[in-house]
Amino acid sequence: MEAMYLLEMRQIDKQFPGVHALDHVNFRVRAGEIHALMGENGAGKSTLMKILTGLYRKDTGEIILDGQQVSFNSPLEAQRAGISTIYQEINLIPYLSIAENIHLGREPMNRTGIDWKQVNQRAERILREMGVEADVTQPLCSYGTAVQQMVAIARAISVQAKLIVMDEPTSSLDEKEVEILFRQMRKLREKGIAIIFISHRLDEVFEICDTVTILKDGKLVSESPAAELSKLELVSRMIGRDATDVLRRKNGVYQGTGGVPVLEAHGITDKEKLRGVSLRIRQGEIVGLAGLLGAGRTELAKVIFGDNPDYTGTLAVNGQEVRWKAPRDAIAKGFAYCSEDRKAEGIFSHMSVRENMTMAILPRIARRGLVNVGRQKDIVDRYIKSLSIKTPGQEQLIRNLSGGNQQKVLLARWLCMEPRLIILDEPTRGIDIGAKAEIEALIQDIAGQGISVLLISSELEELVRNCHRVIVIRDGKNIGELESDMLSEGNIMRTIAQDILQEGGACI
Amino acid sequence: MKKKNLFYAFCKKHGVVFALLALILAAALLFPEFASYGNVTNILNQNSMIGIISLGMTFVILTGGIDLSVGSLAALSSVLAAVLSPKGSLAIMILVPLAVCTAMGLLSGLIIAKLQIAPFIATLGMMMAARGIALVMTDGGVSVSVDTGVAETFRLFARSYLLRVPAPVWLFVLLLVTGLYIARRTRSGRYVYAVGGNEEAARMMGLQPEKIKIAVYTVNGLLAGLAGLILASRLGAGQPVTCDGWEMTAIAATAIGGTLLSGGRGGLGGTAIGVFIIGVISNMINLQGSLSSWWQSIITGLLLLFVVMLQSHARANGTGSTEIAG
Amino acid sequence: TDSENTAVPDADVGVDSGESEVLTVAFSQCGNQNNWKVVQTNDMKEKIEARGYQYIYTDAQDDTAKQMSDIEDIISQKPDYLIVSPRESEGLTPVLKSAMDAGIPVILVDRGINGEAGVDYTTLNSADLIWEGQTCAQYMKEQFGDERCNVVELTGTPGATSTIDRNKGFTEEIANYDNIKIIASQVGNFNRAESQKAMENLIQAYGDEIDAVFAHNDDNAIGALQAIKAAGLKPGEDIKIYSMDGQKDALQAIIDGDMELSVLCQPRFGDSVLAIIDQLEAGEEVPAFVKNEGKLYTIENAEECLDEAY
Amino acid sequence: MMDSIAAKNGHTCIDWGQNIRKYGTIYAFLLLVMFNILFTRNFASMGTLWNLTIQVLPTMLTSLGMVLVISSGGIDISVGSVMAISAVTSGLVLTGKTPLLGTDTGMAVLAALVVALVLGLFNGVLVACFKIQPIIVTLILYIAGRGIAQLMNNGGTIVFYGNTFTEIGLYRVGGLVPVQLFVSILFVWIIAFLLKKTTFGYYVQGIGENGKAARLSGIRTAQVLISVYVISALLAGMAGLFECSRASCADPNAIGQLAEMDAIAAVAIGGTSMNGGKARIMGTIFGALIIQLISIMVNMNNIPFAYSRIFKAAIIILAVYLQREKRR
Ligand SMILES: Nc1ncnc2c1ncn2[C@@H]1O[C@H](COP(=O)(O)OP(=O)(O)OP(=O)(O)O)[C@@H](O)[C@H]1O
Ligand SMILES: Nc1ncnc2c1ncn2[C@@H]1O[C@H](COP(=O)(O)OP(=O)(O)OP(=O)(O)O)[C@@H](O)[C@H]1O
Ligand SMILES: [Mg+2]
Ligand SMILES: [Mg+2]
Repeated sequence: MEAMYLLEMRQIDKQFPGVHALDHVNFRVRAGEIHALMGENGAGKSTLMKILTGLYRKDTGEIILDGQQVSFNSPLEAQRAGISTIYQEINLIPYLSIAENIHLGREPMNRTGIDWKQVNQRAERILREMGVEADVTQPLCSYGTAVQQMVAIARAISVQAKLIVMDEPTSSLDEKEVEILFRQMRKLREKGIAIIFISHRLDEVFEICDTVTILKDGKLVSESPAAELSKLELVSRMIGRDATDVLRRKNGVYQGTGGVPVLEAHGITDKEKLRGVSLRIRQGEIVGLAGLLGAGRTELAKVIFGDNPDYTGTLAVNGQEVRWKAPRDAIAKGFAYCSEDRKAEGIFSHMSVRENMTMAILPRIARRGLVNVGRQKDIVDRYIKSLSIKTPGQEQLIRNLSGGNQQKVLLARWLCMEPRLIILDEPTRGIDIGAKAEIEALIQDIAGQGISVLLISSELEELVRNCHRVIVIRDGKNIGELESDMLSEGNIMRTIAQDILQEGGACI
Repeated sequence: MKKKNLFYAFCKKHGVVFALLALILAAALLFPEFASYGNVTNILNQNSMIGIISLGMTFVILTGGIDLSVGSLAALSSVLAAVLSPKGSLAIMILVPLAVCTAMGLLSGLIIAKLQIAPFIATLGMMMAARGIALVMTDGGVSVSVDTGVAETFRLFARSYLLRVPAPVWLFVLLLVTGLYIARRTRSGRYVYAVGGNEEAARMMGLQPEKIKIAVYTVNGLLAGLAGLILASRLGAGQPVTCDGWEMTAIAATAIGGTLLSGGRGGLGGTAIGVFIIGVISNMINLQGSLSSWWQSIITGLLLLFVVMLQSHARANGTGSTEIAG
Repeated sequence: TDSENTAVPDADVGVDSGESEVLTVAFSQCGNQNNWKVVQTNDMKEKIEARGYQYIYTDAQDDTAKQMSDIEDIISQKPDYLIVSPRESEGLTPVLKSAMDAGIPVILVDRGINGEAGVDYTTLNSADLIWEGQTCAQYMKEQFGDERCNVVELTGTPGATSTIDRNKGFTEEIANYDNIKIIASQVGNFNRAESQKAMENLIQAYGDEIDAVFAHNDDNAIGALQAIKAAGLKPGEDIKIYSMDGQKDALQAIIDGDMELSVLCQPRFGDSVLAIIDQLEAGEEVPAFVKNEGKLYTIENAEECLDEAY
Repeated sequence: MMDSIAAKNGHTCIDWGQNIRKYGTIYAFLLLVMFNILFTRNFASMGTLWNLTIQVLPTMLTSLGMVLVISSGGIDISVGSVMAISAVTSGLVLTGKTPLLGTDTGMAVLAALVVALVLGLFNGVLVACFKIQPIIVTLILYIAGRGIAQLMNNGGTIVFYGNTFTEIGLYRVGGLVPVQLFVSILFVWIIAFLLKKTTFGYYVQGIGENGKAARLSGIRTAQVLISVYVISALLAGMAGLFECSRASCADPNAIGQLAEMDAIAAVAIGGTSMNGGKARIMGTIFGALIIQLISIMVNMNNIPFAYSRIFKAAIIILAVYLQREKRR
């Protein structure tokens, strides 16, 4: 009987000051299954996993692994017991090489010490299998989030584990990588390894998972085989009400006036990735940027936002040529940029939600450098409500919020600026389905108010659903542009594939 | 490691290497005595103590910490050696100070890792405490000479030569090579980098940052004790009030050598160069010989400024990173 | 024989000036952390350069280890004479011995080292710091007679020889007198501001019990004086101050009746050192110890001596 | 059952822990005061209070500057040298050694502060624009600055008796309350105001917390960092002025020795993270008070120097321990 479950967590309870994060939750996983853990932002998924891996101490409850009661005091102990983890926030060492990050803690040794040759070769092999092309001897921090995420995955699945915890591994991956990941996951399942999979992308869950456990507000809602659940039902259980309205899909056609484009970028070339990419956004238009991993989308966003002054090509705002020296110049012209790397480039982790949300708007709510705290609080209040950010209050430290809620605070930081153009780099990364719908609605809404949006997303579906026009880039060059009827996931994929084919042909 | 990586590492260190070469060139042109055997041996010999301390300091700083207690520990070690010398046993004179300094390093490490007190404060405390103990042992700061019974043999510790190179220099080179090996080829060495790079991540990856930090401060205590022994042997006496400010010199050497004070990046090679940059500057000032004390400080400051500017320039060109200082 | 040895390297180093007659004199100063030292350094430079000698100067920044390195660097430049103001009496003996072995006469100023004159160094030129401490005690006894005399001691930099010797001379001397005793001894660091603070706190703690201050130098004394005044006490009546150095400010305070005594400790060594060098050059024997005579500055002579103070 | 009781206890423990963490420095200070009232003779009197307020001022001022610097993610070990340079500058003016400036007290103060400002700019520009590690930049000024101070009067102490300038340092409002008290309050208020109420305060802490995110939020990081170092230097200059005004002399060798250590210790005792971020003013104030109170204790109880070091070390570590941040 007992042996049926590889892992059983019974009556797990966890309190944080002001938050009852887990309320006597039962959670169990069979060997050789892929088990989805679902729930809204702040439902307690990550907390449950952190308790499992010994990062947090539980208040009450017991954990039974392989028929034995266990209680881990550190991730090391959990690792030794065969639990391997990918945490929600990428937790790797920025200055160490990719290869080292994959092997840290279990480096192959030879007589004279660490066998670097083997470290690098193995890392290269693992990553190649996963379709990632990167120089494994380079420091991790010289790569973007997607590569980092793949490295974290590579690290987790290259150990001998019984159970692998994956807390939102796909949030910064695009379709191709997700497919690779799933292939790996299936292989692992065949070997009898259990996987706990957390994701906010429903399609993924239905594609890969066997069982689904749903949490809401720290309480267990249900556990059932994936096959017995419909999408609608799953979402309804997660949000605790009928979800028909959440699953709406719509794609508007650009209604705005033509006129001078709000932003026109021409022939942008930088020192690393960009090779003459061009782009035009009109007022109130939502333009999507699609491309494979490392296509240069983030780099382009940074040039547009003035974070990389080292480029050639021209930028024009409302027809006037500009040259930014720093992001604040772009901000002054009404630009906003919500970064894809929320930990490294977004949050001020020891500061409160209030301080985090208003960091960019301060000059506007201050007179002669004096912050008008009343107005500040009003704004924060308004956005906590309108984005339904789950926090005990404005003064909560942002690091104590769940990942998705942190993302919402960052979004609010820019939305409250009422920008002319907002660049959203993976804005729904780690955001639950309900909130995602809200954010998508919000994007439509702000576009309706005449704000232009540049949307970068790895979820093609999201682009198709929201954008008026999608620009496809590859290797820092435009390879296509899709609009209205032509705009579909299939067409985007086809554009990319064609380009790869052409190039491949040319090469041979 | 791949060739490319080594080259990359070399490029990043370029600035310091060039700065040292520039200083040496300038010194050799300005002062004919500079390149003499005697002077070169002096520089190597004099800086081997700071060098040894800086090696430990580099590991400490790589974990994102700092250790202010090294100067006091070295002084304490020299005092212990001298105070114990009447017992007539070289083994006691060497082992006890090393053991005491190691223990005090361990204590710093425990305070930092277990009580989670900022390294700056924990080691500031240790710095004051060690100095206090040295003063208490010597009746308020009276220096103690090494007992004549063992003085001659103990003197050899710092004053014997191998291939015309003094023993402390060999010791420094040996420790440097060992350190480089540990840093590059052993797990513990890599974990030091990992903890400094991102302690939280290191913990999540199953490392034990506490253990690594404790180890690093313990080793640093040991090395400070060793430097103190060399000093005692060179001076033939234990000195409770000496080595003031050595911690700053060691930190400066480490930072000049390109190790980030926030941890995670840098290495011993750069530190060794940093030590000799400071050493050559001090030697140049002595060879110049007519600068007043105040001009000595000012010129030292200006030369350091020159070195870091050169280095920061090289770094900016090397990686083009937009990271913010601090 | 010494001068023969030194003639060779001198020609060797020889800058473009053809004269190998010019002597090179090196001075290794241990630190410049207070006024007295600064005067010493300035005087040495002035007097030696006035002779037209080549002058090499190093500053050990109050660190014996650095002073040893400095001396090594000096030896490698092969000067004709080496003047050393040692940071401490222990520790420099080996390196000074090697200077002597290299044929460079070593003239110690200000403070001796643990070693033998003629072997480890040539001669020592200094004041007697123990005597200075004793003198303060004696003068105190003279003024207080058999009345109660509770002394507050403001010491110099911990570990400095001047601190240790002056304390030694004083405490040994007062052991002979029943009425004089030290009720508190705190660090003044040869620093006015620090002494001022320490004295403020001591007055707060001991109040009327304090009858006298034994300050390890004039800076300490003047710091204490300011604290006494600020506390509304009368220096000279409520609390008497005794110190050493012979600084102008101290003499002025004595004239004003704020202080009782400052024992001269001459910081200017230039002339006496040059006299020693002349003797050595002439091939004469020099005694192992050349004493700088101390002198008491009191209300009797402060006025007339004001100009000779520094 | 047992578990749930433990959980409840744990909960109250957390609250207590938080409380101590928040006010730990104050508790540590009060503990020290209590201890002294019981064991130190003549401690419980206004005289001690006035001594404390007078003597703490230089440490208070430098710590206030330091808390800004540290919360911006840097460190400033040059404060002692800056103190010395500005003290000597004022001394030179007062004694008429700078013929162009006259011997006016106001001019002396102004000149000293201008010099401090320039030194702060030096630090700030190197840190912000040349991206050199703060500890190295300020170490350079720490070394060279002491030399500059000595050079300015050829190493000698400048003495100036009986003028307005020295009277300021000794002035007692109503013949009783030292002027230092008001100066402390004024600057504490100014820095607290800057940190809590102005955009500048948000920016400083934001930069210390995450420089990259701060830049992307449109903050002029270089400008803010430069201001931080300038303010620190100005406060150090001010500290130097008060120190030398009270002692009626400017000693280039002695003024500000080890001031940087006291200031950093005060900030750390006060609970500000050495890695930058949230600045804790209240903690810093009490940190400075603790540091000075220890010196007073040592003096008043006639604790020998050697033991005083060990004693001071223990108290500092204890105070920091009381309000360290727990891991989970
Ligand atoms: N260290 C902490 N201190 C205080 N509160 C915390 C802490 N960690 C998490 N919480 C709170 O616990 C709740 C659960 O957070 P958790 O991170 O487990 O959510 P989640 O289900 O993973 O959400 P998401 O999908 O957004 O990642 C949230 O309300 C969060 O604010
Ligand atoms: N061959 C590669 N594969 C994947 N990433 C690479 C590759 N080469 C470089 N990179 C790094 O990946 C990062 C991603 O590039 P960039 O952010 O410009 O593109 P992106 O399309 O936004 O990618 P992402 O999906 O990671 O956001 C860059 O920092 C780049 O240095
Ligand atoms: Mg989560
Ligand atoms: Mg991207």
